[in-house]
Amino acid sequence: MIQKKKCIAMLLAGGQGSRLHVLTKNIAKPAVPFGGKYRIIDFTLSNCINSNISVVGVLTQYEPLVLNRYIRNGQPWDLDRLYGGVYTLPPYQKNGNSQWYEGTANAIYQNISFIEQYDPEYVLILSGDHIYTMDYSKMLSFHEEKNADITIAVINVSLKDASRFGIVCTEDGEKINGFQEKPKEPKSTLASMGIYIFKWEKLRQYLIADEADETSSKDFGKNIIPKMLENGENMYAYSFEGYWKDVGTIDSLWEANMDILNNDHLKLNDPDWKIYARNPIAPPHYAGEKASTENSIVSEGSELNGTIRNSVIFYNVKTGEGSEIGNSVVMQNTVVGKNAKIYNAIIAEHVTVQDGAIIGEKGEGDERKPITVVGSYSVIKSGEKIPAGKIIDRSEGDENL
Amino acid sequence: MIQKKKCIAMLLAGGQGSRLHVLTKNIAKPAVPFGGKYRIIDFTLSNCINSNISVVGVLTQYEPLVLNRYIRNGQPWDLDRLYGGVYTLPPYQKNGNSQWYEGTANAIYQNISFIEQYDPEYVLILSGDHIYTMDYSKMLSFHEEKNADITIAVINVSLKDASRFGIVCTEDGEKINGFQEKPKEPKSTLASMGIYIFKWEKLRQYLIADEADETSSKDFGKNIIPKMLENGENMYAYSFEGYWKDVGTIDSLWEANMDILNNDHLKLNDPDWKIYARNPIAPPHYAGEKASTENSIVSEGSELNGTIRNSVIFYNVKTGEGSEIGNSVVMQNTVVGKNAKIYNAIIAEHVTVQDGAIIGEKGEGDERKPITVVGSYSVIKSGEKIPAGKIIDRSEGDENL
Amino acid sequence: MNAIGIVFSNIHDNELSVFTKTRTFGAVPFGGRYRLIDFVLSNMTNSGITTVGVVARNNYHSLINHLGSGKEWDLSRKFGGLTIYPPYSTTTGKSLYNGRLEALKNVYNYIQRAREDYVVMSDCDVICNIDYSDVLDFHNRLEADITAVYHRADVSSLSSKNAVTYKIDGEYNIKTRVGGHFSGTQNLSMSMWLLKKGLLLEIIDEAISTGLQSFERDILAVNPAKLKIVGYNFEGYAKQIISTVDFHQANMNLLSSSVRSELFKKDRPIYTRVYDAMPAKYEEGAKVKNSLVANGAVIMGTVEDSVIGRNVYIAKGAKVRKSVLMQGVVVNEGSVVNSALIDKETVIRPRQTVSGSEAFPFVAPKGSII
Amino acid sequence: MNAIGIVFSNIHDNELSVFTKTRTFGAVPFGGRYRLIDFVLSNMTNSGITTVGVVARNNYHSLINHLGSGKEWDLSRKFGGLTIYPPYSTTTGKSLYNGRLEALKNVYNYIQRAREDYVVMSDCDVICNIDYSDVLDFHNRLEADITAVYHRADVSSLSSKNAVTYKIDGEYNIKTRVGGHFSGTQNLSMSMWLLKKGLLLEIIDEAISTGLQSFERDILAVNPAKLKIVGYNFEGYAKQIISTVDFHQANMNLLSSSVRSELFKKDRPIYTRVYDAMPAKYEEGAKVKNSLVANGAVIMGTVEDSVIGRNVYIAKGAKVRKSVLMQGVVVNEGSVVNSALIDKETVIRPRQTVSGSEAFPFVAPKGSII
Repeated sequence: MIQKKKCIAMLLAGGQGSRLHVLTKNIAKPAVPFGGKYRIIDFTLSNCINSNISVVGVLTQYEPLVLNRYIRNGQPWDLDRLYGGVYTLPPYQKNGNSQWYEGTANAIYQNISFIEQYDPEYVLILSGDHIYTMDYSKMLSFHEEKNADITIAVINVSLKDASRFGIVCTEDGEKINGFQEKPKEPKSTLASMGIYIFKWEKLRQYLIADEADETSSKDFGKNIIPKMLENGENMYAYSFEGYWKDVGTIDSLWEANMDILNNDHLKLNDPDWKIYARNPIAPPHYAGEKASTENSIVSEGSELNGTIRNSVIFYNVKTGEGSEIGNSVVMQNTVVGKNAKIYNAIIAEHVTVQDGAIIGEKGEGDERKPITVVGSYSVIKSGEKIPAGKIIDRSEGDENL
Repeated sequence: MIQKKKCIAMLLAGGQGSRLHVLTKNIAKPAVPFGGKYRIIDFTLSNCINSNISVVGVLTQYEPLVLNRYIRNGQPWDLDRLYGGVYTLPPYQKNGNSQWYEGTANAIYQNISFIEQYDPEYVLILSGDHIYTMDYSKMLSFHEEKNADITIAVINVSLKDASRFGIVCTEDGEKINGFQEKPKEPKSTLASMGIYIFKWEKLRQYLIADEADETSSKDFGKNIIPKMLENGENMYAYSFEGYWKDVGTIDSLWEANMDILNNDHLKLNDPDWKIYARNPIAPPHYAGEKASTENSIVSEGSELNGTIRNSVIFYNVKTGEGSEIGNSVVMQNTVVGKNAKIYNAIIAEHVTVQDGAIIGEKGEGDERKPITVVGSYSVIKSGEKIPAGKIIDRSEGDENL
Repeated sequence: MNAIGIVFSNIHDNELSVFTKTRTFGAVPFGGRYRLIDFVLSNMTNSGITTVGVVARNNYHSLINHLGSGKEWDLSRKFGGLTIYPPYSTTTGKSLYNGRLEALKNVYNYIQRAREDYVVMSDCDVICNIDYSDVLDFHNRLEADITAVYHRADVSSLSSKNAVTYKIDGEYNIKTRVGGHFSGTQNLSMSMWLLKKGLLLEIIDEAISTGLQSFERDILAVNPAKLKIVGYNFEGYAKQIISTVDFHQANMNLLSSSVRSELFKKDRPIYTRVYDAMPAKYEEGAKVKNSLVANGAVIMGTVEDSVIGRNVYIAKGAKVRKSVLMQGVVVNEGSVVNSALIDKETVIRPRQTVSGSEAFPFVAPKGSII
Repeated sequence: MNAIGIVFSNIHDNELSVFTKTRTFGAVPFGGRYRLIDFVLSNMTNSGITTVGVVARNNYHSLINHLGSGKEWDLSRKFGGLTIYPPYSTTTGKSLYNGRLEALKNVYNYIQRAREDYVVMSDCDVICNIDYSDVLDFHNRLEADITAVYHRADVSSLSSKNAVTYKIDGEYNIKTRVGGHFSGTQNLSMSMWLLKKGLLLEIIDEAISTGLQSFERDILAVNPAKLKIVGYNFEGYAKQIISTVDFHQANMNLLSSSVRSELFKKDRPIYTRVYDAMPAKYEEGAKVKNSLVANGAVIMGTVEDSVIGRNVYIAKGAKVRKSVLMQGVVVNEGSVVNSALIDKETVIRPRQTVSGSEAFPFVAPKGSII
């Protein structure tokens, strides 16, 4: 039996995220580890449940194995429900027809029947690759109040950054009268966050029309929204203030991790807006006799014996005596040998950094060095030196997954 | 964290099942309703958990939505586990590579990394379209005892039926020395049940070799097993005695339903071998003042007001006064109007049979009439007459799913 | 819905004592596949209440077994969900009127910790399908302190010394009448109340310091704090169970299709624990009329005007009329069962007759051999 | 594994009375993020036991909260799984030796219904990581009636009047010594027993009819039925907790990496309830040496040789040494905490000093303000 839901969420998690290089070699971008114990998608899923949205369809396509296993029944997010909860939605073969998702709009189009099970009035479209905390229920109230056909969440960016985003122009800060997809000359600094609330009835019409249009690239930003503007639909911008970061690049992923260390940015310990995750099963972390840790976060199961500054240490990480980790992210199950040094780097899961190896470069003062990345299951040999900005991948492929 | 499992099951549930016609128009064959409250896959999943196999990968491809929603977290089969449990495994895009499952062997090949998570010694290959109860743990003991590379479960069939099956030839009833895929001139009457236990190491080798072979159709029966025979691997047949039925055709699906009514065939109420299902939420069924029911099974939520003989009535079925249902299967949420008659038929879910309509023909005595089938969401109009053997589909497509 | 639920599972134990010897009132089987508590839990979950505390006093093993993690009521939640509250120390009193406030003391911290602003309290003695969010709307519209739910019912047939009725003025304000001998149609309490969490905590504090025991007698009827206490008239089907006669009637009422359609709504279903029984089997020669039959039942004999529970077996030639057979009852060949309430796993031997009347139904305790 | 588990959560309440005022022994926090019962439950689940009954006597609200549906121990099962058994009627005795048989009477039906052939019984007082399937193999190899698990330990430091030791002959047969004053290395009972279900039921029957109370004193020590009772010597890390001194030691032992690797095995992890705290935060100026730190902790001061629980806050200039700080403890600026056991949510005000010794650790009850 299916029950009516006022608003359900559809989370686009299918992209390959190729700008994250080795970090997304075997996993979908939303499954990339973040913040010491989380994965990127935890933020969006936690936002959903904290905003009282209890049906979430996660559209997967690229390397969904890790993501599927991570999400599973949705229990960590309290999304294992009798009605609704979280579902992963891969593409599938229909009677005489089978196709992969072609664009964001096509992905939703292919899941119309999933959505209609819940007979929703509104559909919230989300991405799985942003780090932020946001109360979607407030945006939904705004959407209802304005009787909008679509509400786009926007955030104010600097003029120089504006050309990287979909830019929304408004009459009065609210009513949308223009939209530019990654414009060279932005007319405004209100950037679309890729978060939309649609009246479902309206979205359904546009999806069907867009699907029939052979010239369309079947994308929300490129096709659906411009078309709605053209047709004069009732479109609103909902201004979001707070921390929001697209972590689609190595640099932005590193920055977002560093932002956790600054208490003013992203709060992970707000009791009223918890970020949920599938938790590892490990004892408290151990700080040894020779350990020295400051301005860092450390997860359970780790064993620290070296020096750590301004870093994010995931669970079950081991660091040897004399090792130094600075301005870096070290993901779960990685072992850092004695006297090894890691600066300005992202070290993925299950990496072995042997004794005395050096990864990345230490900047002087506030100098920012290019981020060095080591892919999962890589081994950095004893005494080896990996220069700043290098991206290393020495995994042996699938059998290590 | 992943823990080692001795034996895991991989259940092939991807086929379209086109010989079931309208019954599989929008759902995969294993999700077809059966036996008053079950779906076909319940039997295999229940066999797994009753045999103490707690990891089951379900390979889906064709119309998996209903199946996914049905299986979900596996709770009804006690397959929601911290380690293992049941997983649906659709095809997916890998780095620079994306393909649908091409054959049974290819489907397993594409999920090697799933299997290797559990580091199993043995892999049990199952189909999702058979009705039977079987203790796989006994077959596994046999397999271990014989130190076999592959054990094929076989059942004795009549010589005339043998050409419809993969036929296994043995030296002494156990050691396999020949295999014929649907032979015109069968050399034995031991039919493969499509249930295999492999040493995982061995299967892995063959899958990789088969994948590299461009001429192969990537099928267990056509390629893997003949190849193993050719190479003189240690192959055994495990004889199964008991009820087993491939329900891949309308006739066999109807027969299997009728077999439930005969207590000697399939036991659904064995307390030591329960068949689990996702249960509907409905009150006990109601038999009205004018109801008359014999030699039939009836599920909860139904309201009976007519005559029912030798039939399987699912849940939330309503039958009007003066109606007659004989030798038929009526699936959930179907409404049978006053004085409507249904004989020798399979009526799918959510069908409306209006007052006085007549579906199929009543046979005289033991005469068997061709089975009439009405697809889900069809409406049979008042007074309409559907002749025996006809297949009706009047659903209005996806929106009714 | 911005409320938590508190369910009293024991309050009416004395009123169905044959069935509550081995279980709490809330765990008494009903309607072929339910237990009495299923109705209040389903009502809460269907109203959007996601945090429910069940207060139990004794003999609640079968209640624990039945409820499990609360999964079937969608109350197996990471936040909130179902919690069973056994007593810190056992209270000895068992009468109707000294239970609720004492029980509430037990869950004081639980109520205090809740994030929700309102509390819906309910016993398990009323069979109905009610939307508590309507009660909350009503409560807020009237700016009430406490809203008590009642329905209009002819109380003549009730053993009225246990009945609580409300006298209502034009403004919905109620005066609670506890016990007393009323007849005819009255405003019968449905033992369901809605109030603000803070007010409930105050009432419990007061009860602790002054030794008050009964929510209805000491708080609602006396109204020492001059609260605005209003009555919400529930107009759907509701049936109170305060005796075995009521219990029999409440089961028989399920044979009415209008009662079933008011109780078992598609969008507000009644949940219960799942047992994986096969569909009911009618054998050759079965004759079943005007009856409810649960899954797992096997019927070879005659059944009329009855409620047949899960896995009941009725042999050839057996006749069952106007009776309620709970799970696993076996009626052997040639036996006759008439106007009876037969508890779980009872065996009626071949060619026996058990017979009661509507006014005095025959009652067999759990596991009897007759 | 062909066995069910029975866990006694209350037996040792008296031995940690400061911590068991508001909870059962099994629910006492341990090791920064665990409760004592986590070890026995994890051992059972890792041994392949899927049906576990937890017997509780009183104050088990926090136990119920902690265990929930048993999901974290993979014991939220459709068949079997975790069940908490409160008493039918409250027993009043609280001493060590009249608990287990009485508790077992309570779960007689539960044991009888189980499909498994063996029963593993355990208290919650031993910190270890043991595989009960090894015990079962041993039991079967020796064709024993009862196998009792022990480890070799120096009992001099234990408050030995509560210790149970075994004298063992060459054939592994044991003689149980209850209480008495032993010193030096002894065969110390780990309060874990394995036996056939049928035999256990017989023993309970006997206990009911003759009024026996203590499993160790009346059954194991006396052995009236001349059973073959053997001892299984567990050679891994095991630490008994029968006093606050042991409790302090057991926590301090976790700082040894060899103890951690024997307790927290990758393939046999210790499960516990999940709280979704963020990783521990080390602020500028934090100095932490030889300590365990749980998630959610925020550290600005100095910590040495300590176990720091979830969401503990240690302010600038505060110093914590050789102490166990349970969840949510706040140590304010400039305070010093030395050889102390600080229960949950206690606040140490600024510039206070609390100091104990290893022989007499300072103990602060839950929610104190110091």
